[in-house]
Amino acid sequence: MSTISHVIGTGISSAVQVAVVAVGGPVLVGVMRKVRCRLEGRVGPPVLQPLVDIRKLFRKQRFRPDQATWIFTLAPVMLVATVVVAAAITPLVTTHPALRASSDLFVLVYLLLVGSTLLALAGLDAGTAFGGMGSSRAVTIGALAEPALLVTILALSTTAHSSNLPAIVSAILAHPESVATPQRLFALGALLIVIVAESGRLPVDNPATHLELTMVHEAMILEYAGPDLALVTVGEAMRLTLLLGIFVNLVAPWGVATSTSVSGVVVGLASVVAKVAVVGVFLAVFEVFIAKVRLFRVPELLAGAFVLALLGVVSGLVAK
Amino acid sequence: MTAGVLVVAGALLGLGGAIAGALLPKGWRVRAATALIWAACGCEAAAAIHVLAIDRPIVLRSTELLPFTGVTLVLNSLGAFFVLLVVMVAVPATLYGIGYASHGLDTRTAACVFPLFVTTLLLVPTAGSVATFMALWELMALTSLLLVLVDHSASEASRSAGTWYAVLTHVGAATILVAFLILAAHSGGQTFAAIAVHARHLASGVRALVFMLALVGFGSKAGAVPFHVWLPKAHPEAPSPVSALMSGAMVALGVYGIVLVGDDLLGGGPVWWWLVVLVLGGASALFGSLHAASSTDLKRLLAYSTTDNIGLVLLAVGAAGLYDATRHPLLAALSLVSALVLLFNHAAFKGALFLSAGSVQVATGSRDLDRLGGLLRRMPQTGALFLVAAAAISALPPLNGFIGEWLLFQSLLHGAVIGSTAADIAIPLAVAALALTAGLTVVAFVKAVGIGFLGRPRSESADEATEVPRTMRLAVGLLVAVCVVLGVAPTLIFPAVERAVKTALPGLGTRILAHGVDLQVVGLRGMLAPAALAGSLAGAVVGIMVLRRALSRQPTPRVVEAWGCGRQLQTARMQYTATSFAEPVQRVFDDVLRPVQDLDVTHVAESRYVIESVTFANTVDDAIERSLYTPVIRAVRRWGQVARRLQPGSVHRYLAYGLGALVILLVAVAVMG
Amino acid sequence: MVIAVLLLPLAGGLVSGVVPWRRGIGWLGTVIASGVLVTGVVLAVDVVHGKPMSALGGVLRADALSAFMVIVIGVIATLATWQGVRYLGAEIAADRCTRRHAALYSVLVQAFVATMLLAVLAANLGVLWVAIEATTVVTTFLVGHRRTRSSLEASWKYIVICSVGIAMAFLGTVLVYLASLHVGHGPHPLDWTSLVAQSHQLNPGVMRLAFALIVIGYGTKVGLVPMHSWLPDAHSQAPAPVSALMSGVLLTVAFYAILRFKVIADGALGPTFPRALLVIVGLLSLLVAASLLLTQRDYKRMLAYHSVEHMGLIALGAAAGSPLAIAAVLLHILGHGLAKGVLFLASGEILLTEGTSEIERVPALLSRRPVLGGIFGFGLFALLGFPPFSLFVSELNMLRAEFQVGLGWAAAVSLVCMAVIFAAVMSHGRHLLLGPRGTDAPAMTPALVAVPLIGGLVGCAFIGVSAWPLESLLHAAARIVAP
Amino acid sequence: MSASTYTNVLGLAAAAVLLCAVVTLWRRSLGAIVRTLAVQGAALACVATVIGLHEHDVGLIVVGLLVLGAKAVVVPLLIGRVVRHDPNSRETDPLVNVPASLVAAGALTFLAFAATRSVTSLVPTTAGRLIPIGLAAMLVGFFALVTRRKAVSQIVGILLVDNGVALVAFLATAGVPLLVELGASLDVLLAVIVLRVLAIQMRSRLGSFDLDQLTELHD
Amino acid sequence: MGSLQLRHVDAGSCNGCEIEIASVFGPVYDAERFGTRLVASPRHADGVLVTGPVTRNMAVPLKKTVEATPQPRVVIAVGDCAHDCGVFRGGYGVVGSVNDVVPVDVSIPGCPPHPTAIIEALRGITRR
Repeated sequence: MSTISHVIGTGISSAVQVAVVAVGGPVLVGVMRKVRCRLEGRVGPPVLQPLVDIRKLFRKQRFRPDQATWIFTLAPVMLVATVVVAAAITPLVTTHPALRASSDLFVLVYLLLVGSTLLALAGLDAGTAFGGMGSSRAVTIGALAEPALLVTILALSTTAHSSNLPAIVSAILAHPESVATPQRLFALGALLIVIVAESGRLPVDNPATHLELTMVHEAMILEYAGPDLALVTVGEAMRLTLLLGIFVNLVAPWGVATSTSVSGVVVGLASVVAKVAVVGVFLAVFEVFIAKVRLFRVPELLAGAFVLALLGVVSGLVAK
Repeated sequence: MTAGVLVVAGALLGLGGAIAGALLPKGWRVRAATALIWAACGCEAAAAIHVLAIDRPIVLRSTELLPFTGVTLVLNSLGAFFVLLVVMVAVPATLYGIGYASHGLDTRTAACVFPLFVTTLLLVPTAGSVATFMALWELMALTSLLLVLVDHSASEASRSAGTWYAVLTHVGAATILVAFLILAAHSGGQTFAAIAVHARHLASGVRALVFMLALVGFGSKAGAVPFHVWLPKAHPEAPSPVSALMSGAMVALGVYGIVLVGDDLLGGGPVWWWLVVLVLGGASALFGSLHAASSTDLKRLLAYSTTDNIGLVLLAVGAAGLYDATRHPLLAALSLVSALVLLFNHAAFKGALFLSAGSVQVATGSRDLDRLGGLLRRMPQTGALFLVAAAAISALPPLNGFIGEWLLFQSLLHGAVIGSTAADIAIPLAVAALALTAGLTVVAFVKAVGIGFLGRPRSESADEATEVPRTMRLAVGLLVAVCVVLGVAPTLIFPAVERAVKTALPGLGTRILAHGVDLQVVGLRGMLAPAALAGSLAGAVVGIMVLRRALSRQPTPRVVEAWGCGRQLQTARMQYTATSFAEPVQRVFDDVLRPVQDLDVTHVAESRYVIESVTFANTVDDAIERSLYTPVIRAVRRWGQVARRLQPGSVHRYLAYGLGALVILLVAVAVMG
Repeated sequence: MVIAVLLLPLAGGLVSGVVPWRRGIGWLGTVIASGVLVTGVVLAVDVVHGKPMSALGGVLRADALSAFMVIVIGVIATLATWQGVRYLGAEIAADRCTRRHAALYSVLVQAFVATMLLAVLAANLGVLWVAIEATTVVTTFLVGHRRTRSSLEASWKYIVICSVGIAMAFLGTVLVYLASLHVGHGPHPLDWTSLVAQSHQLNPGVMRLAFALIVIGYGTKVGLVPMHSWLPDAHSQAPAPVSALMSGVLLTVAFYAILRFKVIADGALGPTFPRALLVIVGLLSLLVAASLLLTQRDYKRMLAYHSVEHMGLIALGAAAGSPLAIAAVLLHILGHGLAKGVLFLASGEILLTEGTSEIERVPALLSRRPVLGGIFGFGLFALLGFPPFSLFVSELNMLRAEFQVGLGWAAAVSLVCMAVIFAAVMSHGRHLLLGPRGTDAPAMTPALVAVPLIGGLVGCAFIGVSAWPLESLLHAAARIVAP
Repeated sequence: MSASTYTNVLGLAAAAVLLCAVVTLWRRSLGAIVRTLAVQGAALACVATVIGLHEHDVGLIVVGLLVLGAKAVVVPLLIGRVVRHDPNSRETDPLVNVPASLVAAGALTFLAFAATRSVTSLVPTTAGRLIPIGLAAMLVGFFALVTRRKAVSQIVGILLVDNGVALVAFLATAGVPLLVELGASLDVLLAVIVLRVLAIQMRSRLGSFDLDQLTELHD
Repeated sequence: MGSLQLRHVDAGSCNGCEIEIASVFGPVYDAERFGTRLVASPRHADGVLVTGPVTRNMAVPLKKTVEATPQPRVVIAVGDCAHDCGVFRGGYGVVGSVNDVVPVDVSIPGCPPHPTAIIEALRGITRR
């Protein structure tokens, strides 16, 4: 009985997590846009504007370029699907999501990689000039972010002796004194940079650009219209939210439910939404004050993240 | 003893295949040889499975063969694993060979040598003595060399590749031979069993020398940096089934050799040996993936990616040795498991990739990515199979490549906390190498798929490409199926892997991995539920597709011209090329890759402000070849020129040599009394 | 039996000397040579487990080692005489040679074989010397058989250098004789068996000088550095069958002499001095061969230097001196004889059809003459020590023996040289064999030419896979040299 | 023959062999060189005969006579005929000039003495003490081979080497067994004949005996 | 709430209208608050914002841009020139007004139109 209720519980928690990421993602983007506009002295679009845009996009025509293949059609689905699975198995709201066994940082990284890889292929699929450019840049940045990301994971997982996310989160909850070790601070700094790079935010990429030559992510999706574009938009927003959700639960996991009880889930939900919102606002404020760096200075940024992560590992060793 | 019969029968059937290939008429020879090779594969696979099942080696001896030493075949669990690996690549590769035969594999020589090559691949892991091993090893080198040279009359590149391959593989064999002979001289016998008994008690200097020599020799076969230079030359030039076997199976045997010498014969060694292996592995992984990311020739890209994958395997082997040396048997076993799983996976997807690259070459006559494009529409099945294999090699879940890298990462992760200084330094760097390699592999294969198979065709031949014969697709399909199955249910091969690992690292009583649907590292906190992950991913994909269909007003998309910023004409030339795709990576890593760029601007005669034409060439040749091999070759050539003065043709000079020698001897004798 | 072995080529020589040359007479040489092979086998069967056979009042003596060498001579001679028919036919057809000259050639070839047989069957070291000197005289004419300026040059160098070398060997023999006189010689002075029996008593000082002279002296005929210089010239200028005989057996027959003396020297001096000497000349030979093969432009000279390399390897093997090493050396002698014989015969065919021995001017043989190119290619593989050819086995076991007796460093150096040689031969072979066919259709090689060559290679491969008929003979012969 | 006569004659004859070898280095005229060779042959024959007489070894005396016939008469005649084809031919410009050659000959003689210490100590007889002379003669002959440019000089050089070896043989062991001796002599004779044929061919083809022209075959 | 993504096409404008459009999306008028946004690709757009008379070079690109915009879509002609070629009427490089090339749904007069006029028109479309 208890196993069945546990399975149902984890299933429901996962569903809640997916839902909060799916809805919260576009909202988070709206919030960040609003914050930016306010700081720029504008009113800005409503916070829910992204949701409206998405609803509208679903009502529009679908296109497929004549040279494109099924990859073009599959990519947006895959992008969202991987984020959905990732959201389902990550301890955002509770440390007992479904498929807890696979809730591994390494798995998450590669799961998200599936979506971005397919999107990069889709960029090349239509046979246009800018799609290839975007794909090339996106995969390059992705490749350069990878060392920082994995070493960060290494640094974060040494305390828990595992890269399993629920295990890491539980370990922090069990040992609150280890929250602010230099090892974790360095690693989390690196992780934040990587998250910014991976989700195509300033200063790595400007999602609002209209100039194809400066595009990274936008250039890949120039061909998408209607529902496909909606999926891509949702996927990207979810991805950002998910990454920030993981980040906040690694920084300060308090509030996350350690069971699948209703009250725990509600508290967990509230806390994760609040924490992500805070970080989102912080990022938006930060973005107002910086400009996009040149493409070939991105490696410097990522190398910096890598060094931070490595410092994290080293300081962990020193502390031992 | 029946199992022993199977081993012998396999060898004989393989020989029969060679004879059939040599004697039968053209219409028959490839099919007959292939059938016999399958039978041979079947026998060897059965023997291997038997060995793995009973976990006791098969030992065969014959004094009639190989003068002075006789033949000793010992098939233990480690060897059996490699036999299975070879079988897994050989069956599809030979099946593919039927359709591919008209491209150089149906000549009498090739039809005879190809079965021999497969047979030696099958038998090398069963060699139980120095002489047997070297004989099979050299036969493998010879047969593969002949197969690389199949296209010699048409292609200068093939001739050059053959020379490079021959020389490097010979140097490698010579170093292996020295390593083995040192061991044999100290142990009174030349069987591996005798060597294994005595090798542990040798002086540490001798042991280190042996290991380093073996590392160089086997490393050159495995394609590890800096001995990899033959790979990007030979693999592209060989016929595709041969490339698949060379890259999938033969290269794996190089790793087999390192494990054989390092673990089986020498019984492990001090930490610094394995740090060398780790460094070699990391360098190979990074160098290989960087070059793969910047190559524009499809098969060259695959060859470099072999170096990259072998680098990862060596990382795992090195980590295993490191843990073993610091007495962490469980971690050592886990690392070695990841090494073997990585190798097995690599054999599957690299085989599939080389075979589909061959299909592309058959269909378009080119393997230059900048002349391909749009093939997924024209060769939908080949393209889809290539895509899946590329996803597998990029370690994307839920395919097998991911499982291997996850295991490697787990072993490194747990190694970071064992408290050994060497591990403390090596492990984070290894993780970084693994990560960057993984990222660059994605770049390489997004390029391979995206430029080669998607978009508009970049040449007429690519435009006119049609799907290849069914057998060829089926062969690739088999290997891709392995990739998918092992991605979803990797535990299928774990019993075999575990037996193999326990043979190499004896003394490990416990199980390494919990078997079942999920992966669980016993005693460590690492788990993975690949099947559930794959299932939920599939569910999510289907769900979202249904959702998209339900939400949108128009179920199928309208096919329109691509948005070209309003341009009137969209041509293939407007697309990104393989070179431009790789440009950012190349620019970031130009210190390592050292690309050579040639910009040639021609002005019209009337004015230097009007440009008539611009030629731009960007080539990335192998920096290691340029800075390590070219100077050596040049020095040796110069020495050869100088040495010619020894024989100037003058009889007086020649006699003077004799007189000089005589005088020296007489002086020596006079001094000795 | 022993005498029969000798009489066969003498009779053959007589017949071909009396009757003007005809194709049939040419085949007679092949029959005689195969007869030698057969008698060699019979001899081997007799002596392999039993006692050595003597003849002519103890002047001739056949033990397992001699019988083995007779077999080697018989095998290579069969191949060479077979190809000789074609050579002479072509020379006569091209009007470069009269029938009288052809007859002379046949006589000399038979005499050549006879002198080599005498050398390996001689019980007396003096007779051995006489026989080897006689090979020089006989082969000089054969080297110069083409009567061109360069063949004249080659013969001159050949005879001058070899005469001097062989004179040193004679001095060495005299000194051995001197040493034995002081122990008190038996009924047969300079008899090898009695010398071996009393070798422990021989004066070491004299023996040291003697063995040094023997190694340099016979080393000249073996083609060991520093007296190797005649070899590339003579081998490249001699008619192909003669080159095959010279490179395939003559060199090793001379080495056989060194082996015989080595037994005595080992007894008198202990293994150190002979070993050091052989290691030095062996390594020097390998080094020189490697250096000069690098920029070789003539494929016959390439093969000649390759012989220098193999003689160096054999010297190293003999230096190791264990029974295994000697057995491997002997197998190497046979394998090298077969492979080198086949290659020289094939190169003769190439020269005949292409008209030049420059590598640059004979490209892409494999495409243009598939069978001939294939034979040449596989011959090269055999010489480079690839399995299944017997040179692989013999090299492996020589090296193994070297490592066992502590000559591992020398073996390692030799492997380095072999690697350089491998690279050099590979790149020459690449120019020679590989490449586009051009416009002509591929030319066929006559079956009569191809059969013995392929046969030789198959034989070389066979004894590399399984030497069961030979193995007991090899071991018996090795026990004679390394008791 | 008394012991002192034996010693003196033997010593003189042996010294003559070495002297003749040195003289060939000295002389430039090919005719003179061949004549010196004949003298050396005679001296060698003398050595053999004297030892034969002293040892009462009939075989050795016969050998001595044979040597006289072969090396003092037949061989010089054979070579002399070649020289007569080209009487102006002279060893004008040896690779090492005459004074240096003579110095080298001296050095080689010392070397021969040093290297044969073990041999002379083994054979403490009169003849035995003279063994180094034989080796020296051989070395000087070898030196002549290395430095002399004419074909005829080289034939002579070979014979000098051969005579040196033969001298050692006579002195050390009172000659090798007869069968071997006969075979060896026959071989040498044949070799000379072959060399002569080649030399004549060379002259008819190249116009001289100059060995410097024989450098076509090289690497 | 409305949502209107626009792709701007300059079909031959004198850049007067462009300046006004720029200020429409600037901080002062801030059309974004009404759910309107300029996008980089017509595929992402709901409408095409056309300025200027349609010159010969821009006729085909304009058509292609409109075709590339998924249905339902609007074509908005901004300024007099877009409406009736304005002062450029009859020019040798002018094909005609926007309506001559693609069907126009909304026309915003003015030379150049005031930002408020543009915003008004856009709000008319989004009904906000």
